[in-house]
Amino acid sequence: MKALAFLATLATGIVLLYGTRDFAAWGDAASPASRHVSPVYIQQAVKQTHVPNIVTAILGDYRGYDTMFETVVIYCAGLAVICVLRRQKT
Amino acid sequence: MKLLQERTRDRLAGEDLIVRTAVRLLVPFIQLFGLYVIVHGHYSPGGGFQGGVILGSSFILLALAFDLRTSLRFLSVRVNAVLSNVGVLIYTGVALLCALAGGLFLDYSALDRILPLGPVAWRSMGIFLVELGVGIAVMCIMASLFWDLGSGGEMDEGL
Amino acid sequence: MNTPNMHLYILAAPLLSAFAVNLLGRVSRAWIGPLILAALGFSTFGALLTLLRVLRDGAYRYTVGNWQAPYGIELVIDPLSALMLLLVSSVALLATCSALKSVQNELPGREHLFFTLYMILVAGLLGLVQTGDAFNLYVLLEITAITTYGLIAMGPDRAPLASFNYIIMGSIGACFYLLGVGYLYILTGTLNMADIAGILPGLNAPAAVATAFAFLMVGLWVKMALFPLHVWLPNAYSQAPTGAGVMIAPLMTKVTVYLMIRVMFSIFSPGYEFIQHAGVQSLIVWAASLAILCASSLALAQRDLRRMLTYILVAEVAYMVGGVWLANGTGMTGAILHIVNDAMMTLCLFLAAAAILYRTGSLEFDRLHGLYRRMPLTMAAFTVGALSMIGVPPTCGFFSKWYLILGAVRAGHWEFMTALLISSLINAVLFFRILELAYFQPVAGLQATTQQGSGEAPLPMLSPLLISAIALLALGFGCGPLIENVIRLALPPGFAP
Amino acid sequence: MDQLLSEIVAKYNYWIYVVLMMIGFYAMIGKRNLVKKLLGMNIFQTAIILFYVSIGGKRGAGIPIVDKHAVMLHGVDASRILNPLPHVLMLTAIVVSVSVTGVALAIMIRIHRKFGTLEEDEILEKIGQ
Repeated sequence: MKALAFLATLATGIVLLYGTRDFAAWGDAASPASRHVSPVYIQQAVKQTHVPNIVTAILGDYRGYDTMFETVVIYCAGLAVICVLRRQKT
Repeated sequence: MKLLQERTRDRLAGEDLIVRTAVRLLVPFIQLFGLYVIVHGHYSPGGGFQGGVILGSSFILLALAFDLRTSLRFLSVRVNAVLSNVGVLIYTGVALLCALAGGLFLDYSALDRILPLGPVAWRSMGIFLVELGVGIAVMCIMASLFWDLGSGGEMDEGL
Repeated sequence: MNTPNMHLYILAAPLLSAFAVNLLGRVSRAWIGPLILAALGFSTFGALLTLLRVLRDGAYRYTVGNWQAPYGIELVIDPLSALMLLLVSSVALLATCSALKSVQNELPGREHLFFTLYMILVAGLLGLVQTGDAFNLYVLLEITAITTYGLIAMGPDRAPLASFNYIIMGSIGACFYLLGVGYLYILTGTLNMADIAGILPGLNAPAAVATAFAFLMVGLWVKMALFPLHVWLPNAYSQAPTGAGVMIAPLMTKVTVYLMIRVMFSIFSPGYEFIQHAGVQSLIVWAASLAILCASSLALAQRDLRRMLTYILVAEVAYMVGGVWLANGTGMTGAILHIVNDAMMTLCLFLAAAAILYRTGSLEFDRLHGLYRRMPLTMAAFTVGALSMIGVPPTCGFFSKWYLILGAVRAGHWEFMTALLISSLINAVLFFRILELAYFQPVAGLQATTQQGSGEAPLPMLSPLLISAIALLALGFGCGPLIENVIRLALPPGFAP
Repeated sequence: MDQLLSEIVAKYNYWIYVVLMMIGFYAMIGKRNLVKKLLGMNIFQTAIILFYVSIGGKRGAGIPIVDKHAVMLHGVDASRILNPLPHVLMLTAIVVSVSVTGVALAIMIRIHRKFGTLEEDEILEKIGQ
């Protein structure tokens, strides 16, 4: 069983590393990730939301829908722990 | 779980005085700093999640240095449950309010129709309200997670 | 009433009712039932309105927070997602009626905790079905996952271990999906599905795109329990409290199959090399055929009704994955129709299992003797569900299997067709064995009925069961118009029926 | 061979994160002890968080907190500020990781309370009886 797990891990690792062939080098300012959407965030965030911290602007407003579900995830974690551990008092 | 609690109880005899007084002095400032992190999410690194965890950790520190009952004295289980609901309801409530005020879901500038502050100012205010809701929810849930995991659900005498 | 925000009111209703139940449920139990049924009734009605609006005005895109597409999060409401919205909310409504009763019996005193997680799961599924953003899909996958972990772990003695194994496998699936999205983000710079689909053909990065596609697919296959990766599902769904099993079994795997279709055709266009690649197609269809045969034969070996149903569930997932990968219009129609039909069939059978468990306390085969005399209506509905699972014409199961087989023939995948036919025969054996036990076996002397006394299941558990059985027949008769004006529109471009 | 070497030097961060992920992945599926599986899951999720955050890096770029008035007056040069989007996504992934770990710990306490052990094969034996 352990050999099978090791083979699966090795295969996944090789496929992952094979995939990194086409990536831009680390820290390269011309990489696609730094050219397509994020420059607009950096330039427009302060003008459109008056919030100097661009990460909070994206978190709260541009991608606020994600953060709403994020709060629901942490809420579910607290609730699931209560459901699993607490014995009913009634 | 019981064996663990006996061992922690007899260890408390000697050197807890230093720890307890230090914690008694520290906790208010930790909570003040947590509030600062939530409120200053706009201007400095931080925001709802980070500030909420700092506030939650102040209650965890109380439970560690003293005992679970002291921590519960400051934030009881019932208040904790209600506050975590209030925190999440603030977020979804603001989101729904924007939709009901005629704009799109989560569009804070739509709130301008209710209280005219200017659409861009409302976006900044909307982010602040939302961060506040997240901070409250994360504070309560972090504390309740520790209490439950620490005491195995009995909420009697944690670690 | 058709405001542009309707599809988000559908989502907000269960979410807010979850928090309300948690707040008010502490005070008095009487609040929970009506509050939840009202929220889900509103959602079902809203979903119906949205579907009619989409069929009338065509698909539309909704930007949350009024930010244009690649900068804000975008929701896509097209015939397929509107159909899924209606399916999820109606199945949730029926499952909740039964769960309200069975949870009082199994988890006394903790209904408000159970139903808060329950309604957040419904809200998560409704969000999953309409999202058009790759990372938002991951967050919603996590919401549905964590609520399901909590619900399953509330079950009796062996449920926590089953839930723990589900956590490990679910986290592997979610992490693989996240890796796939990360690879796509590095290559394209955006997270919006339509935007990625626009940029991908122009890229000359075959290795990274292929890796991203592989990881997205394997991640979703683990989450939907495709055969070799299904080890966590039978324990998790059969140990769960019946109230949770009735809701999780019909919806979780079907919505994940829908997500696979959404990833395949909204992120990678139908023309993507790996979808058109004949070798990849036949590999996956062969795997699906093998999965159908193994899962069905494993179902034969079970002695407990609910465990048998979970193995059939695993086989059904392989039906749909194989149907999608036949890569022709008929197979695709069969797969989408099978998502709808299979959700209804699984709901009907799990509701019947819940009713039987409520009355007799056990689902072991040797406890089902002469059940027909004591629970005639439940067994009648169970028979309709069984016939539909086998694929007998008047019920809807036949039509989706028919399209799948027709698609297999047209695509020349004979092994998939034979797997479907053999699996139908195995289903026949499985269900006739139970019907024979329930109808023709005399009630053994020692068959002491439990304290609830003999007789039919309580009304709140029986009515959704009968409604779902009738829905199976209605879907069977109404399958022509359903395909004609909903599924035909939902087919991706280039897949003529 | 030197082509592979130059590539490793250019993108050594991805190689490190993939190795970390595979350590976590192996622990999740290879180990029998429940605590080790959970630790493997944490390693896997943390490695993915590092992977995402390293995407946003730009050589010589500052943190994405800008002076409000300066930007309102004459804008900002995007190449001088690192990409904020991966940081937002990873805030979400960290919260998910914490939540799942919390639920898994609670379930492990309950398993330990019922079966007295956290070794998977011992638990399966106890269930077998």
